[in-house]
Amino acid sequence: MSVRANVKALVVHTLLGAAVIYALYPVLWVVTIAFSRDGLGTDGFVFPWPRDPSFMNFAIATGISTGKGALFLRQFVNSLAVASATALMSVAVAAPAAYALARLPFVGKRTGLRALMLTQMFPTVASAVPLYFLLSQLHLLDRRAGLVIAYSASALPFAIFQLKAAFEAIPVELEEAAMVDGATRFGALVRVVLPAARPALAVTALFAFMSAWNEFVLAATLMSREEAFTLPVVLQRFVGEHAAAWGPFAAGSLLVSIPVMAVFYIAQKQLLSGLTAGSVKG
Amino acid sequence: MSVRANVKALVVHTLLGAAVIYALYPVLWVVTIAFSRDGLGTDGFVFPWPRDPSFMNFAIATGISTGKGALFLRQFVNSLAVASATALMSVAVAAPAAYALARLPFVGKRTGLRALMLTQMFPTVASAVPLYFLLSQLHLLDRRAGLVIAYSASALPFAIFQLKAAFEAIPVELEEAAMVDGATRFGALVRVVLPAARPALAVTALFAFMSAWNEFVLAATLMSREEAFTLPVVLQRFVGEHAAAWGPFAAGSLLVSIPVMAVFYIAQKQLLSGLTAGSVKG
Amino acid sequence: MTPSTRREVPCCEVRDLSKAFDQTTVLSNVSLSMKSGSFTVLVGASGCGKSTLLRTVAGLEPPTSGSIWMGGRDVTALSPKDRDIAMVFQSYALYPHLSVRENLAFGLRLRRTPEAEIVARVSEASAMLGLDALLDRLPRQLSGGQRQRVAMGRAIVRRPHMFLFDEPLSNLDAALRAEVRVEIRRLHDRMGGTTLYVTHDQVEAMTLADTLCLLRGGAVEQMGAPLALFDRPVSRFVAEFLGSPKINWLDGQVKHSSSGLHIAIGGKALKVPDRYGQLAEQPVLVGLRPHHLTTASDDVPQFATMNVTFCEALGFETYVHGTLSGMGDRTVVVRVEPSHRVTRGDTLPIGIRPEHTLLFDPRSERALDAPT
Amino acid sequence: MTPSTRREVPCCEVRDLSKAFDQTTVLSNVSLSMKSGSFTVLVGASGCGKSTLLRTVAGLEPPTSGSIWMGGRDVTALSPKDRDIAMVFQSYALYPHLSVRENLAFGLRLRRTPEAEIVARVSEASAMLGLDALLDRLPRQLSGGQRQRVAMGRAIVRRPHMFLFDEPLSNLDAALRAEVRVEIRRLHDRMGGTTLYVTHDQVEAMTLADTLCLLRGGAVEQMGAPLALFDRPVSRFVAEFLGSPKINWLDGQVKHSSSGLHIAIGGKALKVPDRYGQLAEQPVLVGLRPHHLTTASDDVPQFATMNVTFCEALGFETYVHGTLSGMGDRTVVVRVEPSHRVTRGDTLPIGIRPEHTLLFDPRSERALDAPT
Repeated sequence: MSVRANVKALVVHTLLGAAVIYALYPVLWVVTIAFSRDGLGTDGFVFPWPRDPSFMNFAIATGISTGKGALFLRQFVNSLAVASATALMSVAVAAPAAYALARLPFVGKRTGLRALMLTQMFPTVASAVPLYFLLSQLHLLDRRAGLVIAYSASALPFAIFQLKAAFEAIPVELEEAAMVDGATRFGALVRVVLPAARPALAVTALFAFMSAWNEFVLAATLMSREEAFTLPVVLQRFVGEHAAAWGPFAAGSLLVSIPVMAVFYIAQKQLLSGLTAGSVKG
Repeated sequence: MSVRANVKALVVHTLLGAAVIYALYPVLWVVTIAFSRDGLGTDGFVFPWPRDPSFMNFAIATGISTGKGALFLRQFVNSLAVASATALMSVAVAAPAAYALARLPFVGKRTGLRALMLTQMFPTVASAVPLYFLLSQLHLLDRRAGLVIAYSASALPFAIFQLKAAFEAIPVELEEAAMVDGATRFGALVRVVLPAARPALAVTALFAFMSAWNEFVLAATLMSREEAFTLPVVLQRFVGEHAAAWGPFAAGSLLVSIPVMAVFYIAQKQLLSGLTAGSVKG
Repeated sequence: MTPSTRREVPCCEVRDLSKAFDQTTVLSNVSLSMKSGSFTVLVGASGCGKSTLLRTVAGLEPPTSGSIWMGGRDVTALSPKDRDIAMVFQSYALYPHLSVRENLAFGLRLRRTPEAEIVARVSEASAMLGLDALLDRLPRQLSGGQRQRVAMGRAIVRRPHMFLFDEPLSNLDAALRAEVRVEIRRLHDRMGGTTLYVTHDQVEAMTLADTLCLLRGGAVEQMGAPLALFDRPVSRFVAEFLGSPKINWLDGQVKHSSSGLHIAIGGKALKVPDRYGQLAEQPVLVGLRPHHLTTASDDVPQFATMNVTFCEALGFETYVHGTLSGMGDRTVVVRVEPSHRVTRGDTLPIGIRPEHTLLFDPRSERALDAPT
Repeated sequence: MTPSTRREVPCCEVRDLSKAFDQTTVLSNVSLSMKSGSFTVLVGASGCGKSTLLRTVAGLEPPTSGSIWMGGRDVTALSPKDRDIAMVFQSYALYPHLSVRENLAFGLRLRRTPEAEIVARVSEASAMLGLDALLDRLPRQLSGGQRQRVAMGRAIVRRPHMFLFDEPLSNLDAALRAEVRVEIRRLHDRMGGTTLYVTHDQVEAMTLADTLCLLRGGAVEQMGAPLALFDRPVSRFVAEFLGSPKINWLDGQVKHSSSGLHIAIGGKALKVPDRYGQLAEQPVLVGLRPHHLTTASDDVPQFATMNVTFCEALGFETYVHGTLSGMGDRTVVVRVEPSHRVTRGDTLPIGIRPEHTLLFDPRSERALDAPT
């Protein structure tokens, strides 16, 4: 019995360990390169580890060593502002639409859902150009608001699907109870449905935040002034322009990841419960 | 009564219509530009419509007009092969891991889940460099297999979460019934759990396919020979190199989208039921 | 003011209510009047429309036609919040993000009740239902029975004119169900409100109701005091719905003879109960409840012989299944005292208490003594 | 070979089984022996371990200690598929992606039964359960009752030595439950297998079982024929678990007097049933079932006066709740004939059939006539 159990445990751990390593391995490399004074070595190939640990790359990446610290800060604020606004905007637009799709019967529901799915099939690269012209007409090129519009448009379909599923998991009786208790339909939505869907709202917001925070193609197309850059574009400059500066690039990547990880760490309880559906039972 | 109902219907349709247009508007622009002989006009600004409809841009995009049709076909096959292999690979690795996470109790489960979540927080741009070096060591640069490894690694965490939720929605009794009926645990997984989770498997595969099909940053970094390009990189060449060829670019974008839309159209029933969770009830 | 207009206004009245979803008719021309302080139970099989009727009274479903009146006012177009009702849902529908205390206070807060009043009413309801120790818990930390009590507390706190219950006991186990059933009736008597209660359980229906309303296919089949429905069902449907084990059926024929009216069943003559007046000579469906059949004795002479096929001994009573010799192959169930030990293959002399016999027209399935 | 070793090997035997999850003990030292062809029912409140015991017999849970034997073989380490059992789950657990036909054939296909044999057995089971019209449907297209039948069909088709049922009726409505209950017993008798059946419902337990096994806190409280448990409970727990309405309790005192042994209750003397031999003068808990109390008559002289607080009329019988004057404030329930019309505030002369009285030690709560 205990032999069988041990074998099973071994298989399970090996399997999951392999999956985690498969997904984490590139990240380990980024860490190694970021902390290596000489950028990239090859002798630690299988188990990456910095040969000559140093924080130098971080100083270069943030511009502290070149006196451009203020610019980097500004770009950091750009990223933060754009990603936060995208998260808010996506949830604010998606929540009422998802609620309508989940609860109200109406003509054109299936068609609407399909249209939303279809937009998900469209490559980001393809939408870069029309967005460029649209935003230029609206004088929103090189402005954060422009990026927010572009990002929330592309985050919307997924957000709507996500929230629709969450609202459908909330029993209708909760709303009916609130209405009998004295609430209007809108009051029931605000006081009962949204609080009950909090984990799903958090997950949706985080997804939108993350995708905006990490997005590169649109940001590179729509922003041309250095002061308007977001961090992924800044990063790409390290390897894209002349000589590839792998060390600062890797260090910058880590810095870019820190805020998202912080958000994740704070919200992890909500996230894990939000990701495991069906968690909102009376 | 009927006035109230009409007002409600109006509000709902307006709301959802706005959301759909918000998400679809850029797509309309792409269509317009693709079919316009002169690339981009400004007079149809609010309601985009081709001024001088033509298929010329499609001929340019596919290289038919320049005699490079064979190259485009090859690039198309690259995209298709990479995306299909990514979809298969992600599901094949994610399914056993997700099953273990959903069903078996073991030490380190929470930690494993968190590690997976964390990798999701990492920007693609940041992983491009380590992947470049890893694949170069493995002599997989400019090879489709290299892209498949990179893509499935980044698709894995989401796939695992998706499938874990799907497996958790399948009652354990189904497996137990199969085991009493004469199956081993593995047999029960293959004969009962996987078929019951088919919609979720389809959705997961499609997501992986789509993200691989549309991905640009890694493809541009890891592939340098024209014959190894995938379609998003080909597309980007139209606007990135010298003069921006908007028309062919837009036409190419549409061509890129067609296969995904076809897959979507074929699988839409599975997809819609897979996206609305909890659909697998005995 | 004439005396006829001064008579009491019913607390709630349903007038000629119909409801259809798409093409499916769920309720057709239901009328119902509830006196203030009364306890009305809507009962019926699943799909009979009882929950829809309740939800229409609550204002959660708009009727297709007809109207609903409360305290003399037409409330058909009012939303639930303006109807002065409270409802206990089958799933309890507790707000998952609020503590028990806030669940109880929710309706009062929405109505901007002063804080002191809220505290007082919540603690009163909490004391009444024994929720004091649970006030700071979240719904997911409660057992099924505790959730049910919180749902009742949330209704009581509001002190509405009308309480609506939608199968409130169906998620509880049998022992708890019997206990809460008694408590619901006690609370009703104490609160003095009018109660409309939906259930599919005949024990709840019989024991809770002042007025029982049995629905069938969206229409009222019979309405009245519970025992009136049990003892004088208007149709075969009502007779079968109430009573456990189910009523037994035999095929008979009304006969006139020199000694008066009787029913011929398989060559035997059964007395027609006095309350049936003139009956034509016709085939009849004879309904005999299991407790009106008995083992033959000095008091009750033998009427037939039962061939026992099956026996269910519950300890406190025993149900004997079998057929009656020469009276067709319908299975008949007799309730006997647990001291009788009967087994399969036995024959049992059976007597009938003829005064309880029910007669139905075999084609219309209506009772022969019912007003047509 | 001596006669004692030649006696029949039990179909299934549970020996000294214990099971703990983490630190929680769910089963402790349970032993159970099932004769071939017998119908054993495990009954108990939720959390008593009855389902865990069934699942351990099925091989779905490994025991912490103890062993399980089937047909003389130790199967404790075997996986479910090697135990020659079939199981009907509470949720039915039909394979959602397979038609009814394929659900029935699933186990046979896994065992590589020839196709012709599969077809024959599936159509036999399908005919037996009336599933012919449903064979091509998917589970989600079936009603609850139909799903239950398919689940039973899936078990029957396999012709195993043992059938396991895990509360198979709990998702059906009351009318269907009574019907399927009878059918399960009929199928058991016809198939000739050994059945182990888990339920929390005392009616199912009493009517289905050859042997009833009442579990309490993971241990066997009492095991035997259903009526033996009902009539001679070994403990207060057993006496309260079986019987509806619940048994009534009064506090008494055993007294010796010139006329022999009796129990003093509030100044009255109750005869001690003959089967109690010598009893010390001690306080006792007197258990009286509702159907053993009766309205006083010529046959049964008045023993006490009941102050009626509450009345539940079901039509076929009436439960009167109240207290007995001068005999403490415990609520007592009496079952009276439906022809009695009793209401709150009435007083009722109550007689007792003393031969059914049960006596328990108030501290240990064990029956005074139970072997210790």
